[in-house]
Amino acid sequence: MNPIIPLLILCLPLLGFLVLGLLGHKMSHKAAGWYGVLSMGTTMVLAYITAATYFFSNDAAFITEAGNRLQHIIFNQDWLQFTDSLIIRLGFLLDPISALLIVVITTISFCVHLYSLGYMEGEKGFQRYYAFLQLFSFSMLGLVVATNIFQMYIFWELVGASSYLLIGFYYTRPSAVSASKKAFIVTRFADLGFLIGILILSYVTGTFDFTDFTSVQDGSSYAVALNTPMGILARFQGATFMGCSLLTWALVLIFMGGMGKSAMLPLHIWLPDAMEGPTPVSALIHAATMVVAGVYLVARLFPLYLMEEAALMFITVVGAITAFYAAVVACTQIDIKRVLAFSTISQIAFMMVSLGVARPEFHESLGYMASMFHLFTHAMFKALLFLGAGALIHAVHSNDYTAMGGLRKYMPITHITFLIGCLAIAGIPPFSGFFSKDEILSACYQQSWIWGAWMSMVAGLTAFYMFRLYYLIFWWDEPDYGHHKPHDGPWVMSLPLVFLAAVSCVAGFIPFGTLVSWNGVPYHIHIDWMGVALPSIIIAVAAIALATVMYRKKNSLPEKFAKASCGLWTAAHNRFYWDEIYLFITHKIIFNGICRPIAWFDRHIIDGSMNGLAWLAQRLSITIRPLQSGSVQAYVYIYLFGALLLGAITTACVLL
Amino acid sequence: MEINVLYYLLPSLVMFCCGIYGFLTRKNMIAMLISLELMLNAVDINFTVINRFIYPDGQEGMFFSLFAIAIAAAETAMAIAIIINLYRVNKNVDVRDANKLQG
Amino acid sequence: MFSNPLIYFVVIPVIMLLGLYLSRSMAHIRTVAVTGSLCLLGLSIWLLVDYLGLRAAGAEGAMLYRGDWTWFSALNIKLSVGVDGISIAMILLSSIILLTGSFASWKINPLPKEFFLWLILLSIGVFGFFISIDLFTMFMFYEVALIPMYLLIGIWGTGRKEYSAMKLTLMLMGGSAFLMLSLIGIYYNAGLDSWNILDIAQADSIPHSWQYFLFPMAFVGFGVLGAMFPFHTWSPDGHACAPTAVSMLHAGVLMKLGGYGCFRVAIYLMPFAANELAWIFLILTGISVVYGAFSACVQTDLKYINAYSSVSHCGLVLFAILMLNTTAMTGAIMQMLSHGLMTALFFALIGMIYGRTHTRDIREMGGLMKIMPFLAVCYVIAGMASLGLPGLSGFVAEMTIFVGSFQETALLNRVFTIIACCSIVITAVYILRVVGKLLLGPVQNEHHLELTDATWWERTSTVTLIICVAAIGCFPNFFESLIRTTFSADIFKVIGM
Amino acid sequence: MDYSQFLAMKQEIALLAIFLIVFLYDTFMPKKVLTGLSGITTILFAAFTLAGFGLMCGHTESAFAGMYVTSPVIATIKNILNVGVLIVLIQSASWNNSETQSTRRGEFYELLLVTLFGMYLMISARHFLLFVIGLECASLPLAAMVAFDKHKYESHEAAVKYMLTAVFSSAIFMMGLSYVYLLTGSLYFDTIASSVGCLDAQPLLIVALAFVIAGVGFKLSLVPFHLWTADVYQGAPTAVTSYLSVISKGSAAFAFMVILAHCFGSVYSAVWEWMLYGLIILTITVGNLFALRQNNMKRFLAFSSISQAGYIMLGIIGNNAMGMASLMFYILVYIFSNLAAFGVIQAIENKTGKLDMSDYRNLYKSNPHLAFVMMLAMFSLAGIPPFAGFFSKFFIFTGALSGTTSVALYVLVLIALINTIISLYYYLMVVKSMFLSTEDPIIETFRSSCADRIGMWICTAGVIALGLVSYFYNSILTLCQNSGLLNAIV
Repeated sequence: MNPIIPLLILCLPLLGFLVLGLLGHKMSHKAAGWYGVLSMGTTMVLAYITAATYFFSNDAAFITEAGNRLQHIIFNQDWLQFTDSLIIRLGFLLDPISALLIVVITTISFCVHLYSLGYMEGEKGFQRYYAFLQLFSFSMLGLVVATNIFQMYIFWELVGASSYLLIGFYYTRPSAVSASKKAFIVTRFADLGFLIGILILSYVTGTFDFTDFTSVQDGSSYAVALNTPMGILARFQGATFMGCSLLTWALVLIFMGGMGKSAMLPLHIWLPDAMEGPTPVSALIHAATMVVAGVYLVARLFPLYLMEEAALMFITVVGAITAFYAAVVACTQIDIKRVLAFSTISQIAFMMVSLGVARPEFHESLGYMASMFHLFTHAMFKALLFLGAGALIHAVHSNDYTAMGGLRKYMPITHITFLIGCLAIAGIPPFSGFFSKDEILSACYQQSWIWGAWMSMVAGLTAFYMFRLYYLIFWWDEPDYGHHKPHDGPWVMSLPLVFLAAVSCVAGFIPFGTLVSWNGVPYHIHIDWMGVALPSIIIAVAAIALATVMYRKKNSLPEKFAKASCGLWTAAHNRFYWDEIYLFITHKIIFNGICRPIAWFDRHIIDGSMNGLAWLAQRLSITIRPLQSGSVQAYVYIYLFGALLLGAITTACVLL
Repeated sequence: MEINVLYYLLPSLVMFCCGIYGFLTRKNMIAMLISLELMLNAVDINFTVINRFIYPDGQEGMFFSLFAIAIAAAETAMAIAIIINLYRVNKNVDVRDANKLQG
Repeated sequence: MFSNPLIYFVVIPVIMLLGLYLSRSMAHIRTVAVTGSLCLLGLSIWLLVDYLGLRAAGAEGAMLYRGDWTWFSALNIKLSVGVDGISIAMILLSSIILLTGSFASWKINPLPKEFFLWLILLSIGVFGFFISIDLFTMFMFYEVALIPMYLLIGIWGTGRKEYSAMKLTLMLMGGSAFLMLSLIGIYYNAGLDSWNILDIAQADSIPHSWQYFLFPMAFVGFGVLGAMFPFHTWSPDGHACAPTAVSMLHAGVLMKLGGYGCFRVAIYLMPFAANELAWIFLILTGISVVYGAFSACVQTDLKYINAYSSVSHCGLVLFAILMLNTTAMTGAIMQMLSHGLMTALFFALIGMIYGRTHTRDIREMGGLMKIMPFLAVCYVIAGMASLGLPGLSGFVAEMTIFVGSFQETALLNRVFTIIACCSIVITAVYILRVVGKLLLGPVQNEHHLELTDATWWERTSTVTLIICVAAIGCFPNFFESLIRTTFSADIFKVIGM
Repeated sequence: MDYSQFLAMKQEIALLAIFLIVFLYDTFMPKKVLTGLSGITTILFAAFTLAGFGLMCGHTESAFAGMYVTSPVIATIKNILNVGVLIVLIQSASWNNSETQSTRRGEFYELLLVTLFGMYLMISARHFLLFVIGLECASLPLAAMVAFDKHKYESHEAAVKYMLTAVFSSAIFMMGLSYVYLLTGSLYFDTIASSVGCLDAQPLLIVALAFVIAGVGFKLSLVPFHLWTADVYQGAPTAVTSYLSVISKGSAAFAFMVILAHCFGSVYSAVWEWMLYGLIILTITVGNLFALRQNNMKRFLAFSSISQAGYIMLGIIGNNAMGMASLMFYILVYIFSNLAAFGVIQAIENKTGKLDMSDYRNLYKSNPHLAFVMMLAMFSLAGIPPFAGFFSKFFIFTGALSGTTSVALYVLVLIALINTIISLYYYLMVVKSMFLSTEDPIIETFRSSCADRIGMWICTAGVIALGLVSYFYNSILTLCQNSGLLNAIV
């Protein structure tokens, strides 16, 4: 494949960032905005071309005769050489998941660019906003097409930084500043794990390249690097650390990076706060693209993870707990963006669990495919929900549902599209969420009924809180909107909503299995209607019904419910006090318990000892001052004493 | 009783020590000068005796004594002059008063 | 003698000194300073290009542009010059920072002439140090670079400048006391009657028992300048009180003398002891890295924050050098470059902000992004470079160090590598803390609203540095290969690298 | 007696000739031309100094049955001293031409020349009789010079202290000599050297040596024999102080080296290496500690010179040619650096009478050139490159460690090096008060006299050039390596 198009996919957003960043203040808002939209639009088209070429061209580089998809490196440029074998390269790896992701990213990004034209209209720093969006898109694209783990890390960091910049876009608002800081530092902490994981992995294998880790060997399955899967294992054998093999450590630490970006418990705390950013940003970064980077990372290294049962187990457990936790919290939040944020956490946890339960022996790792499928559908409907929320916020100038209610009359487009989003996420057929979630659930059931039941329950909660949100916004009780009745946004805002809603309606019918599977072997999805699908539909409908009862009309049921829950509701409302715990750890323990003592130690002990030396010299100088008493006889006395002592000591030393 | 060299050297050492003692304890500078003379003379005795009793071949010790006597005289003269100078200012020759410079 | 290009790195500053002596007005002084630094920069760029050309043409030898002129024939002390990739990188760094420093002190007051005289004298020391390969001349230049600091801080500084200047000078001289003894010891115990680094390294003839004695002294001697824990306390006070250009030059270049010296003298000449005793200093430098970062977290003075961050970053340099492998050392040199540029940028910006707000206390400022967007954006970029954002220089340097360090299998190395890695998180904490308090948020002080953004000379200074930081960050392979030319030389096979 | 032996003493005789000319001029010329005395003396002495350089390429000669020796090395050290004296003469010119000095002008020069003659004898002596004569000749007139400021009480007190301690010290010294004589039967250095070798380290020898070291250490002001130094330096007229601090000390250092290395060379490692070891540490440290809190510039430099003496001793403790050369070089550099400082002090004292460090505040603003020279002097004394002091310090350390594998010596050098930090502190204090202070200067702007400026120019040139121009050290080292003295040492 001609490398120009992939290269352009990366370069256009970068160029956009540089142009808007350096020259943006000379441009008008309109020019800057449209430049950004066009740049992203072009990128999107190019990404579609690339993906289409990969999936449908039947080129031998991409697909074997037997129809197995291959990994293909389009270009790979040396960037930094560490040792002879450890080289960071910047390149473009095309395989099913990267092709999928570039489509997702460019689509959502384009929608957000377009949407922002309306949403951000007249904001100060409009050009800056677009520059950051472009930077983010560049970084995210670079991340997904990484040919080696270090390239991924590089873009991983860039993604974090651009997320920081975008969350803190309203930089005069202290809450935005602290949210952006929190997001950066929490993900940085996770990245530390990622980095150490990379160090361990690369030290043992002597390579960064994904293709070395996970290459197609015989057309039927991915094999692990360095000739045989056992080869790498052998290198890890014997080397254990604290009871776990090095491979486990490496994989768990790498997953830690994913936990940070994907907001898994306990590193999830930054995501709800990140909603301080402009809402389109939340849609782009904190719902559809960046937060799934963790899932993508695990998927990317999936063949490696397969070798370590413990690591996969860890992923599953973390994912399952997070999914439940986030769903419960989402039921109690007031801020609509926070509800969506927790819902995002929960949905990503779904993907993680799905990856965690995937095994080649169960249906050719159905979980892997399901996870990617859900990633795709979730990106679409979650972006839709966020953009819808953005339209609402744009209309009522508040984030809280208490300021909304009965909006279905005023904002019909938003209402319909939002409803579609809610149906999709709740898993009601024929919307896309149903299909992907169904695959995840069946993957869970294949592993163990415990996971299946657990995740079904979470799915039910999902349906409940989404419809709670839906009713509270669009039904419930109508507050006094004053003279300016809320209304739908301009077309640039509505168009993306409609488009994404349309996608959410039909995406479920994509034969996803033939495109994406863990080893490139195509595979046909079939829905287990009786075993999995029907029960889950029933659960979802029941949950929706419950939500309808509780929230459709203004009533006191929710309040009574909250009171009856013996504090559970308050705890959930306060997100189970995770933030307070973190605040305690960072402020009380790290800041006051480590940093301050160290600073004190430095000033008083280390520096004090240096000053002490000076003081000592001065002190000594004063102490010996009486020697110079001014009296000749004292001088001579010392002279004589000195001479005799000199003789005596030397004699003693020589003779003894 | 044979007169051993030690019979000379020990008294001269005693004399030397007396000189030192006097130098350290007298408050009058003239008295201190006298003590110094005592010390220098002890040295002279030493040289002469050593030459006479132990190394009778050469004359080095004797000559040294001669020169030392001359030097001692010069030193005394010099010292007296300076002490008189100080006396003009201080109106006494107490060494305890000569301690303005210190520290 | 004058046919050797390296000599001009000393000759040009000397001519600048003369020019300054004859200057009669501020304009003259600026002309001399800027022209001279431009000449130096041009020369170093030419040197870089020519050096790479020579290497590409297959030039052998550990050092190129060798020149030897006997000085004290009796002791065989020579004025020996020569450069390899590392020295060239350092020379380039120094000339960039000298130039930007000159711009940053455009309006220095009072006594501008004297200020530049001392600054240039300092640069003579720096350049001389980097081109020398004779222990004596190297040490001489090293000390030449130290002493102007006293006056530069003492006269043109702020705050407790007299105390800080004295502390800095005495501590650094304390280091050089150890160093001098070590150098004399090396000379005698190598038994070659030569002060030439290459000869001594090639012969590797210092008895092992002596290496145990001399290596720590040399390392501590240079380590003091490299702000190694626990000898770093001159750094916060010194930097905090120094005038802008001096902070830039000192943190940017002078502290690199420490790292460079540790590498070029301590480890290069005494590989045995380096292997045996590295663990002690690994612990100390490892502590430096984290300790400096933690300390930076609670400081409220901008310069203190940056000084502690320098302790952390320079600790990483020494840390990497002690890993004794090519990758980590390459990383160390890159980190020197990177830290030099970025910390100079930091100090330049802090100086500019301080010049406007007359405070460096972050509690008294806020929302500067709104008031002086240019400086604020530059500050954010510097911060991002410092916390290791890819695309800027900090990332490549740190990653090279971490990857290199991780290749060492000893448990201690491993543990401290991981501890050092933690610094990337702590760095993020204190950088973002400053950025958040200083630049973002609402405007704290109403009076600040009237302040102006950067002037053209300030822009020149900062933009130059940012371009350099970004250049290293985006095209690291170029610098990496430049540095690698050094390690390909025979001499390192002696060390066993 | 062969009177031609006197020809070996060319420098001494020429010096005496100058002395005679000055004396006669001073005695017989009419009053009104006496003001020219300083000029005449300086010019004569300059010519003498220049002529002295011719002797450096001569060869070893001895006279009076080996009591007196001269050689290129000895001529060199004498020339070094001559240069110092010349600078002192130039710097003291304006003081000497002042009204208060009008009646005593001649005496100053005469006494000074006589002390210099004594120092020559000390340096050239190879017999203790001649050495003692030289020693006394060098110290007695100095007492008179210290007492020169007739109207100042301090001057007299200083003279009394100097006199009494000097005589006491020479008594001790001669007592020590008498025991050396007792043990060896001779006062010739050569004979002593050969007999001491067979003596082993007897207690009596050690005590005798301790007394001898005390006696010479007094002149060098080694701790604990140094206590007179500060008081005398402070009390004496500044011209005399500068003379005392460099010339007297320089000659004593060389003589000390000859005695230790030549006479007692065979008990080097057994006895005096360790004595000196302790003395050096004490001298450097105590001198530094006292200097820390001085305010009077002369007193401050007195303590600084004490600690410098300790550094000079490092050249002896190595007991080798390089140490010897380094010692001579150190003296040379020390002369220039210290005289630069004294030149400034003297210029300021003559104009304003100010002597305190606190009076020097912001001197750079009122008298930039003086402040600059003072700063160079301080940097050089502290051993900061590229000034000469750095080189002399470096070489003295190199000399001390040359050819040794003794860790103890390394430790000694380390202690000395650490002490340089303390010394740097107080030297910088002077710089601080001159440059860093922002208050108004106390000393007003003035134009120093022509002679002062010449003196300072010479010193500045020396401070800058002596180190950077390798010729000086190289030639001294070459001379030392070829000298006969060294053969006796090694």
